[in-house]
Amino acid sequence: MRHPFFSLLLALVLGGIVSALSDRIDPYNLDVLIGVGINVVLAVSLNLIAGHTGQFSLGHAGFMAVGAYAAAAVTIFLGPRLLGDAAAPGGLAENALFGGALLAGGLAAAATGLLVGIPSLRLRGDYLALVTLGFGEIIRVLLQNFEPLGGALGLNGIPAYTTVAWVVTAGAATIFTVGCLVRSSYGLGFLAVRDDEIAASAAGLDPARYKVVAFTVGAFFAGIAGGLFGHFKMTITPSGFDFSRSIEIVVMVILGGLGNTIGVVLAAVLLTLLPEFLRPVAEYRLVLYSLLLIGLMLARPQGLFRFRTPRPAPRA
Amino acid sequence: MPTPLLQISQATVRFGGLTAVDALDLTLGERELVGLIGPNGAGKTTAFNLITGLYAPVSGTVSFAGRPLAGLPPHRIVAAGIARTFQNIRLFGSLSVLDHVRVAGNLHRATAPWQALLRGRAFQENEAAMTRRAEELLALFNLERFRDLPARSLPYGEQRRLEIVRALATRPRLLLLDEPAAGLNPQEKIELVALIQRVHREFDLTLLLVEHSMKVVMGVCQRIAVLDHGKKIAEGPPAAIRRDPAVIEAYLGPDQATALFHH
Amino acid sequence: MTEFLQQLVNGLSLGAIYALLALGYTMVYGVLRFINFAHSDVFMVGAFAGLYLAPLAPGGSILGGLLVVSGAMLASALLGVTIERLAYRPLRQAPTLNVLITAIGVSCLLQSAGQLIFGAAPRSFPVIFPARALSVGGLDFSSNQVVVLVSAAALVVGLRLIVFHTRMGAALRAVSQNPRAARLMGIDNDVVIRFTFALGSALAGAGGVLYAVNYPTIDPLMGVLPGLKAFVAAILGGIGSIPGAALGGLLLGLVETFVGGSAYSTYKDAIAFALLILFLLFRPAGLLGKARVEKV
Amino acid sequence: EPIKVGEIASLTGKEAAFGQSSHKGTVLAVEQLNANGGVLGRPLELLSEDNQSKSGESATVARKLLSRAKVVALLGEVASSRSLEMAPIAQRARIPMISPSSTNPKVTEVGDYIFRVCFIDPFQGTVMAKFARETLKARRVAVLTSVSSAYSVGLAKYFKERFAADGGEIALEQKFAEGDKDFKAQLTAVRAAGVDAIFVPGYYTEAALISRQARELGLTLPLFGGDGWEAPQLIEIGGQAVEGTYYSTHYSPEDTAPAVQAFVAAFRARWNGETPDAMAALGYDSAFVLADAIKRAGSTEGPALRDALAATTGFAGVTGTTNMDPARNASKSAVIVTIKGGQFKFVQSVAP
Amino acid sequence: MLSVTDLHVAYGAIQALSGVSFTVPPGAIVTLIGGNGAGKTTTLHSLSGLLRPTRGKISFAGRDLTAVPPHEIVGLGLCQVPEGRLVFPESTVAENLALGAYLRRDRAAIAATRDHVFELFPRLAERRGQVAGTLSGGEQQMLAIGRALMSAPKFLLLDEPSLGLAPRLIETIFERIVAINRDQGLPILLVEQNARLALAVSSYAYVLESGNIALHGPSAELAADPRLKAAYLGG
Ligand SMILES: Nc1ncnc2c1ncn2[C@@H]1O[C@H](COP(=O)(O)OP(=O)(O)OP(=O)(O)O)[C@@H](O)[C@H]1O
Ligand SMILES: Nc1ncnc2c1ncn2[C@@H]1O[C@H](COP(=O)(O)OP(=O)(O)OP(=O)(O)O)[C@@H](O)[C@H]1O
Ligand SMILES: [Mg+2]
Ligand SMILES: [Mg+2]
Repeated sequence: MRHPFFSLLLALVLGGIVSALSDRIDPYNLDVLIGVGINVVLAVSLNLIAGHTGQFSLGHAGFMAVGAYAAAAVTIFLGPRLLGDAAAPGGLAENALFGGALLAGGLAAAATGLLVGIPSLRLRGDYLALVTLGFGEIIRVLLQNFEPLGGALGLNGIPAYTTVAWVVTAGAATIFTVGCLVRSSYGLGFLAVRDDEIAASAAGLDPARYKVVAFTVGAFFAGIAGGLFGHFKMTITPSGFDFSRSIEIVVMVILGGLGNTIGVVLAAVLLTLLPEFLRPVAEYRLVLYSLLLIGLMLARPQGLFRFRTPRPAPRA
Repeated sequence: MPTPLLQISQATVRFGGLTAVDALDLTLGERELVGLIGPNGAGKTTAFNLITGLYAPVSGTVSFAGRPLAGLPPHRIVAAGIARTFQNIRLFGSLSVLDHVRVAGNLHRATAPWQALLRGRAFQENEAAMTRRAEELLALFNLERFRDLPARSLPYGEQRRLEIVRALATRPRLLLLDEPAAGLNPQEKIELVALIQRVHREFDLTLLLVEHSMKVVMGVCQRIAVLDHGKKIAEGPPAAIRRDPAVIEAYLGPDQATALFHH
Repeated sequence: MTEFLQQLVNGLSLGAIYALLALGYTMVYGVLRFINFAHSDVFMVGAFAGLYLAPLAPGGSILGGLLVVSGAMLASALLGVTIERLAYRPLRQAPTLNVLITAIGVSCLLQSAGQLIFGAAPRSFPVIFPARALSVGGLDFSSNQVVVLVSAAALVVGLRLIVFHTRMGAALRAVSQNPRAARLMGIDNDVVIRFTFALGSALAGAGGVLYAVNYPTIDPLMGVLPGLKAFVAAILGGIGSIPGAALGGLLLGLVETFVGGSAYSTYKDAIAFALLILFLLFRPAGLLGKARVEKV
Repeated sequence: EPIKVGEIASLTGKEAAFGQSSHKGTVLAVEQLNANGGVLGRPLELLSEDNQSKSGESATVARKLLSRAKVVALLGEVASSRSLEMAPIAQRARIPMISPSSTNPKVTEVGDYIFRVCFIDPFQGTVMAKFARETLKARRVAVLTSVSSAYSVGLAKYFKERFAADGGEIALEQKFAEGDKDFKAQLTAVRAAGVDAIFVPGYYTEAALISRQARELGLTLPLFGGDGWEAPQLIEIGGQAVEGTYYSTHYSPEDTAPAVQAFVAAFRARWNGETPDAMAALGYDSAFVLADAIKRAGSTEGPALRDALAATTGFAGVTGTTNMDPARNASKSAVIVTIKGGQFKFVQSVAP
Repeated sequence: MLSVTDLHVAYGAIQALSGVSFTVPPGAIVTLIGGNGAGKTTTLHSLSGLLRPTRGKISFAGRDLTAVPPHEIVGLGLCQVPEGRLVFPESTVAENLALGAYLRRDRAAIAATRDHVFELFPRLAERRGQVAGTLSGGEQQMLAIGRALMSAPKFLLLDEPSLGLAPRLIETIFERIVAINRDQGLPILLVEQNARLALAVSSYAYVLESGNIALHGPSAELAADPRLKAAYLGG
């Protein structure tokens, strides 16, 4: 990551190649691939909040829900008006609309993130976890009761705009943004706030600002992930964004190693693929999956993909 | 008389029924080097916490360079020019030594978050400048060999020094040091004295020092204030404090901790 | 007025169940400082243990009921101790968030294994305590609700006695505050932690059976929702505080009941959470939790 | 060479109880079909995939079944929201999909390849509204809806519309959420409202507990619901409290028709003595409706199969006689059942 | 009383002690001095069983301690005042002291010890109801020492007891340490940065450097040793 632009470029080229080939990829593989990408976005964005800034959050699925619904609302309700009948499927107009929808989803989620970030200024640890969980559940209940967006049945008939290219772009953008933020001297503040808030304020940093920024930026990308999810599955339901979805993302972040972007990306990939590989065992799938999860954590408590061991200090 | 740099007047801090700092008056002029001593639990650390905005006084005021500090959150007080170290070392365990200094440098060479994303020329230069300055500071304090190590893996004495460097990186006008010599051996204490004097001289700042090691306090301070039960019981030059009966009674002890164990 | 009183009774009996589960969360949290996600599934196993034990005890009598409850407590305690030994102890030195992951893993394991072993369909739970519908001054409730309230109250008092008036309790608090120093006092941390898990899990087991007695349908996922609610109750009460957990449970039960019986029942969970969030903003350490002191 | 049929069900997770029932019915049907020589002289191969009751998964496995296994048709899901996930994928691939028991009207609206073998909520809502007005002679009713269940919300909506249109009054509607087990708050509000009957559009798990708690609160009035109530556990859990409650369903295991009794016996023999519930019966019928269509089409090609399915008429299954209406919904009679002396008792059959 | 032979301890790849040997005879005060990171705390932690040596032998009162768990070591009477105080922050002063006597059962005797501790540190008596986490640094140090005394130890390990204490209090504490040693014959292993003080109260001293014993001898001799003067006695 010495040259973030370089890696961004690399990711985009890679994405280009894959999407050029995407017609030839088996739809199931493509589905899994896109699922992986969406989870990468989710995990890396949660990593900014929980890993880098140390704000344990159990409400990431809530941000995702806001993004998914907002983006879907844009394409379903505004789309036909903006595009008219003439727009070619997969054409520029459609992609522009989708870009706009994703942005709307991201911004809506970011606004929610800002709102959730505020209690984090007063609360810590498990109390904050409860509040984020609560926010996620409130969002779910509100969506369940909001008939214009489908209520409990969910919103269906969302156009299938999500392509591999979009997902790769979003993934690269998330990793790039989080990576750049954290790697700047500004972003060191996130880590400082995580390690010791009092010391951080003694170093002239405003812990409150860092936390709110982390929540807002993290929620933004979760919202984008939600938009991608909705426009891929074509149907979204409030119950799909419940507490257990948040937990899944938390597991990716912790297993990958809090604050370790590459580890978190790899963990997201692994944990998305694992259940697919376990399909042949049918009903035993979840049993095996949980055993593996426990086993992995016991085998690598430092995070699955943290390989650097701390160097000893030279003796004085 | 010019406005003093720091002026605490009649400040009182209470915890429940306990008055930890009691109607304290303390004035520091520009570039002074003052010691704050007193028995354990006298209220020295509390006074630091009062100045740095961690505790609010129930009465009295603290003002810095003529400006009252009441209501300012701790990071704003740092921005105003007051930095500190902690009695129990508080470093960012996972950050490297260099990053400790860089992050504190934010106060003066802040880059906005979006600049970090665009990575333009100005940003690159700014980052480079910050790193350079951080490295200079580390070199000055002989910490450059630990540059990339996480702070928690440093030996104790070096951690203490790193805390001072982090505080200096915020470019304070007033530096508060809380027991910097605790846990150091006699040799290291001598080095610390030299270090404090150098910081005072070269960084052009005012220092307030809490310390139980009389060797250090008497060696470097121009003036010493003594607290007991939250009250100031004496103030003056080291030589006078050393002889002050009230100070001997409350703090130094009759033999002034000289070798007394002759068995 | 009758409606209000009736809702009060309803709320208290629902809250008592949350309280029972919340006590277990708080116990384990108090010592190990982590949320034991598997707690709600130990609760489920407790209920199933009750189901299988019930035919062995005289049905519908106080003695029979108590026997079933004790058996389920024993089974749950064993399970809790086993989980601690296999999934948590190896991570004693690791950050608590890692333990959280194995806890989530264990929870998922118990649920999915439960679906395989017990079947996914709900099972009806037999009558183990004498069941009677009671009616006092227009207020209707069942004897089972009384059993739950009385047990919850007894357990709170019992737990407080253990934690504050026994040597084990003192050791427990010591380990929770500073495990390393506790060892230097001559405390065997492993024994203390095992004890905590046994006790906490036994509580969950008792909770499971009492829950099943009150809502006689049990299934392998029955712990999820009450577990979540109890987690909320434990934090609301101030996590680590025993009376706090009990109070938090009761409060949550009352809020849910009053909202659930109102015109806004649609938003029941949302309103309950919103109230909790507001409450925590004003009392960041919960009802009875002590704000963590940090001397700088 | 076997004919591959895909099935998507919630075999694990929150709604595994329903998913497994339906799955067991489908498996039994396929086994019976194969024992009788298969279809078009070829055996059927059922490829079942689990979606963990999770949203998003059904779409993935639908793609997997279609692209990897090249199945000729998809069977599933119980829950309407998950059927709605599979439907657009089946529709785009031009492979017919049959939902056994999703009663929400939206499911088949996705496209002309989407079918179901159950009636839909507007019909059921109408049936129960009429029943309440005419048979129960209820004037004021209370409705207890699960807000997190699309099924419950949908059924409640159609019931309320029709009941009000028939001159009844919805005295109040109380809501609860999935997984709730304490309904006393809502029931206390109902008690205070003074109604003639309580409509509970929901599943048997909830209905049994609601009935019990209503009785504990001294409410003796009749409760009634929809096909979600249909399961032997209703009586097991509800005990005395469900006596005198009513619900509409697709089928009753107490039905003395030989076909039904043969099915119940076969099901018990195959699955450890379990009594099949409505989901199982519908899962069973969905496979037979598909087999019937393949036979008539003489082919397993998507469009041909689609046309044959659309032409299904007078198909006699264990859940009654199925006629596909133009909107690809099964138009079939609803059965109203009551509980008396700890037994399910047939009350009446309501034709569409 | 206590003898350590060829002790090796490592933190993962970091070798902290490599072959440390020393003995503490019954009734003696022996001191261990050395610079930062020399391995003093590591040594004490190994004695208390908090760290497991990779090699070497620790024997105490004729028993091999190398595989005994910490709580049993405390049960044998080997008690440590740890570096960094390690008080129980949310418990009160009185509760902290009570935990110090965790393994004792004789209530009257415990009360008597507590009165002794309060006599030694009147400040603790004043603050018996304050939670330990809010005590000042020095007050916490007093509490840590007091808590160790509460166990009625048969052998005391002190890790930098003077850290953060006011000069007057250091005097008092060292006087008291000497007195306890003299009156009760309590053997003490003292780790101190303040080498001058440590040498003044001890009879024998070991100098630890980078995980090895670099020097040892009777304290009085070492106090005059020029090799020590430069590094540890401050010229
Ligand atoms: N948060 C708090 N709550 C209650 N009492 C407190 C709190 N902080 C400090 N005190 C008490 O206030 C008094 C002053 O404490 P302070 O830490 O200022 O002492 P100090 O002079 O720095 O002592 P030392 O030299 O031991 O560090 C002490 O008696 C301490 O117990
Ligand atoms: N937990 C640890 N992990 C890794 N290395 C450690 C750890 N604790 C100590 N060390 C290393 O072991 C060596 C000895 O440390 P120790 O704490 O025993 O020294 P000490 O003599 O007590 O020093 P001080 O005077 O600073 O207390 C040092 O190099 C230190 O860096
Ligand atoms: Mg202090
Ligand atoms: Mg040490």
